[in-house]
Amino acid sequence: MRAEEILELLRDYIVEAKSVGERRIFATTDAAKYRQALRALKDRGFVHLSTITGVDLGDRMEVIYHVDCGGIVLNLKLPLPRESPSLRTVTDIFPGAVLYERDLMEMLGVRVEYHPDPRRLFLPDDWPANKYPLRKEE
Amino acid sequence: MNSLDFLFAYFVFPGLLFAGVVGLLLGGIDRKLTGRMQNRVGPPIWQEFLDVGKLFSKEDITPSAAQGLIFTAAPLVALGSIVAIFLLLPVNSPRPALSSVADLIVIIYLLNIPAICAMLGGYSSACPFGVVGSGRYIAQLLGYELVFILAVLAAALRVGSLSVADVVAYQAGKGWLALQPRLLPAAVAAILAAQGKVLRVPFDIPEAETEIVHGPLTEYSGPKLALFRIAYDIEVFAVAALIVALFFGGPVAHTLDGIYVPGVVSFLIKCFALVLLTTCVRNICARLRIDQALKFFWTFAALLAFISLVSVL
Amino acid sequence: MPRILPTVLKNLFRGPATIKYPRERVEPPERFRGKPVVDKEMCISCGLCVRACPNDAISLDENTKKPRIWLARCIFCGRCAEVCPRKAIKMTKEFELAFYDKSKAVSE
Amino acid sequence: MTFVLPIGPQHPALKEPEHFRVEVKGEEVVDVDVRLGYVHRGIERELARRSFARGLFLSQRVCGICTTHHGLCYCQAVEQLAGVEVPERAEYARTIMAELERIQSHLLWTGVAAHEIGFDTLFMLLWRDRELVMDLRELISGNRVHPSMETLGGVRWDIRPEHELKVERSLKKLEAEVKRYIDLFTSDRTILARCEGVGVLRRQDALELCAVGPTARGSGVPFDVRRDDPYAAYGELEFEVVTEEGQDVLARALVRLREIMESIEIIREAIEAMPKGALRARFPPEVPDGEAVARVEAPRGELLYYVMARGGDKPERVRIRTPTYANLASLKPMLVGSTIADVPIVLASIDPCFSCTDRITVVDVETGASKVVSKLELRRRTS
Repeated sequence: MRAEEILELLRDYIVEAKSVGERRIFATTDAAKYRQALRALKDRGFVHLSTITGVDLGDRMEVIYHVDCGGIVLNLKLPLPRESPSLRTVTDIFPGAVLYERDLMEMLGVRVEYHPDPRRLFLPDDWPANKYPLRKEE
Repeated sequence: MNSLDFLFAYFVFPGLLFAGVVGLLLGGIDRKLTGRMQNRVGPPIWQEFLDVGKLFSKEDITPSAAQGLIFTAAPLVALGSIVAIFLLLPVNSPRPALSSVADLIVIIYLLNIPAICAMLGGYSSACPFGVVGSGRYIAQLLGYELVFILAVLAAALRVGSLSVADVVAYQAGKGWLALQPRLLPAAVAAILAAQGKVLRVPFDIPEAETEIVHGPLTEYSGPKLALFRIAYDIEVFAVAALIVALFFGGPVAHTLDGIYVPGVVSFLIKCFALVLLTTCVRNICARLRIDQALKFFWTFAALLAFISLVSVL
Repeated sequence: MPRILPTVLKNLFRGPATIKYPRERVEPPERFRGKPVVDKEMCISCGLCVRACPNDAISLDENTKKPRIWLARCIFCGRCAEVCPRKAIKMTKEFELAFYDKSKAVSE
Repeated sequence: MTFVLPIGPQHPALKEPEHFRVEVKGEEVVDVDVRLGYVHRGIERELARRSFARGLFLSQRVCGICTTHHGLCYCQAVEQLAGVEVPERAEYARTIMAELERIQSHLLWTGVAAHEIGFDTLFMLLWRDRELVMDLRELISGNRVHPSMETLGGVRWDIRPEHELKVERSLKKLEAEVKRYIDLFTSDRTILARCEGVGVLRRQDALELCAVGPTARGSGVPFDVRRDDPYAAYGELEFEVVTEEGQDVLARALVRLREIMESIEIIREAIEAMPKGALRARFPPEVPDGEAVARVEAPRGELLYYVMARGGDKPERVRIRTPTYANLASLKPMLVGSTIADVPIVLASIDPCFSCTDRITVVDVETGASKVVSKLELRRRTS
């Protein structure tokens, strides 16, 4: 399962992609197609979602799904608007994502719809409601 | 048995002082041996005295949510009852300090009072770990008590009397009860039940440190905990003493190739051997779950005791 | 018969694996990274150690311009000893560094 | 009537503060909820404020037991960014230090597990043998807990022949002991009574919940970063991934013990095949714009670092996903249905390392300015 075959698999779900080194692929997708991309990966047998990373790039937000495809790490990047970032949960495809999405909601303020258990994970209970530590405040 | 003798017997010789010192010493030796078995230096033998001494100097705290009266009374009653047992046990001579017709039954009940006090202490301390610990303690008590009573009954039936003095006298004549084939299973069952009675691994489930902190004694600290610690150490000594008296001949003086061995010494040696056995057992196994412990007691150990009981009928 | 019984009984007669520290001591190995000590003569006050320290534990004295290492902040990583061009800072074998007074936790 | 038993944040079974709300009906566990954040140090924001050279020492302190793996993963991510090629001898030295760390971490865990099930003798003996490996780490790097041998571009010290001799001797002694422990874990009746069939994580659940490391391998999932995505010198070394089919606490324990034997073989192979050569490549102070993902197989499982930099000597964003974080979700299927007495040993069976998991950024915002909360203040806030 080389990098090209994975790119081929996701050809019509991703906007642009580049494979770095032997076992790393950075692909960008958009809000409409990211669930089909993850669904295609799951059907192909890649069940291990390593984690979900949230990055605040200043002008926009980026949510990255790191999926392990037989040793190759596919980093699926999903740009989101900075004002009210929101996306649908992927726990129906990758149940293991439940904690990562709570982490995302808590730290970056990305609203994840239909999340089974949207409570706080790390921050203390008396933490102010709409303050998100990983956002760029400047 | 006028009151002065009684006071002396209760507070000094077979009672508080003697039993306390020997109990704490046995506890210290047990900890030192455990250390050496685990390939480490281990505390000095008198460590128990230091611990208890330090605990007495600590502040006496009663949790506000606890029922103060029961919480404070539990350790006192536990210590009082366990010391009372030594009046009934033959320590230096075949005749114990206080002797009556059926003192074996009195001993069995007195031996249970410290356990019940620990449970009362646990429930009265209103701490979740205390409550769960006491619940487990009751379950385990039902387990080992059945086996212990069957074993003791087998010995008593063999001798034909419920008085410890008679049992010791019988053994003086006919040799140790444990060596008789019909009563060997009862002796083994009694030792297994003792492992449960003195809460040693694999049966220290009520005080499982990693699950419920210290079980019933979680909220105890300072002098109250010191009393419980002394009561616990004396209880280990008392259980060993009872099994020695019933199955291993009790304090019988005999001469070993010319040297005259007084009753007390042989009694202490045998008790020490039994405690050594429990130390060894506690260092070679893991702690069982409460349901496994009950299954063990009610099937394996109870069967052993029952076999010798039936064979003796 | 439990497999651990022979081990446990053997341990009874073997010496303990532990020693009675602090009465008996074990000599740390040669590369041990203990308290960093500054050799004032060798030091040319270049300040490389101040920049290299990951935890900003080293500061140059105002007038003597020699490094002063605040042991409460030092993580004993050995970077200062590594980058010092004159090898003026050395990691000694001393590791008993408890202090009652925080201001004394300094290696001049 | 269910009764909520609070376990943690202060509890003898948990070596680190985390809080489990365990709902029980009598002795049977009905539901488990985990609550983290007690050792929350905001390491990721700190890493964004520190240069790569300094950040390396902070990344090593995310966890006290797998420091080499965190440092190694951070180094590899930054080296990928800077496009620096690490010399061959350094790759082998890194592999040896990583495997030594795996051995001491597994010995530590097995000792703690033995203590959880009340087998204190085994706990003491296991931790005595662990000292063999800790002394090796101290001999080679000068510090037994934080060797911090790896640095950007290679390693800081060399493993000299006389060190290799001592390593060989200690490993031979350790191998004999671990063989005995494996034999014990498969035969001792009381250990089997407490570990067999307890905390079952079905293979399907392990795959669904993306479990990693021995937790997954104990349920038959052969996922190991050292073989799938080789780093350091693992590409050139033969070793086989240890898996067990038991899916319970005992299987996870056996995976870890057998992995120790495997690690001993890897170290021996690495010492033999270690080429001569430089220890470090030159590392530029500035790093070009870009992003990198590095993965290592930490003792608890796959550890992932994502580093994104926009030029300069500081990373823009660092994401650390530790193995315990991935395994937390698998705790629920293991625990529901077991009894209170099993809770500590099942919790321990995923070898949780919570100081790893709580490291996301916190910024004090009440004062408006984005002042980063000092560690002390942070602890006050979260205690």
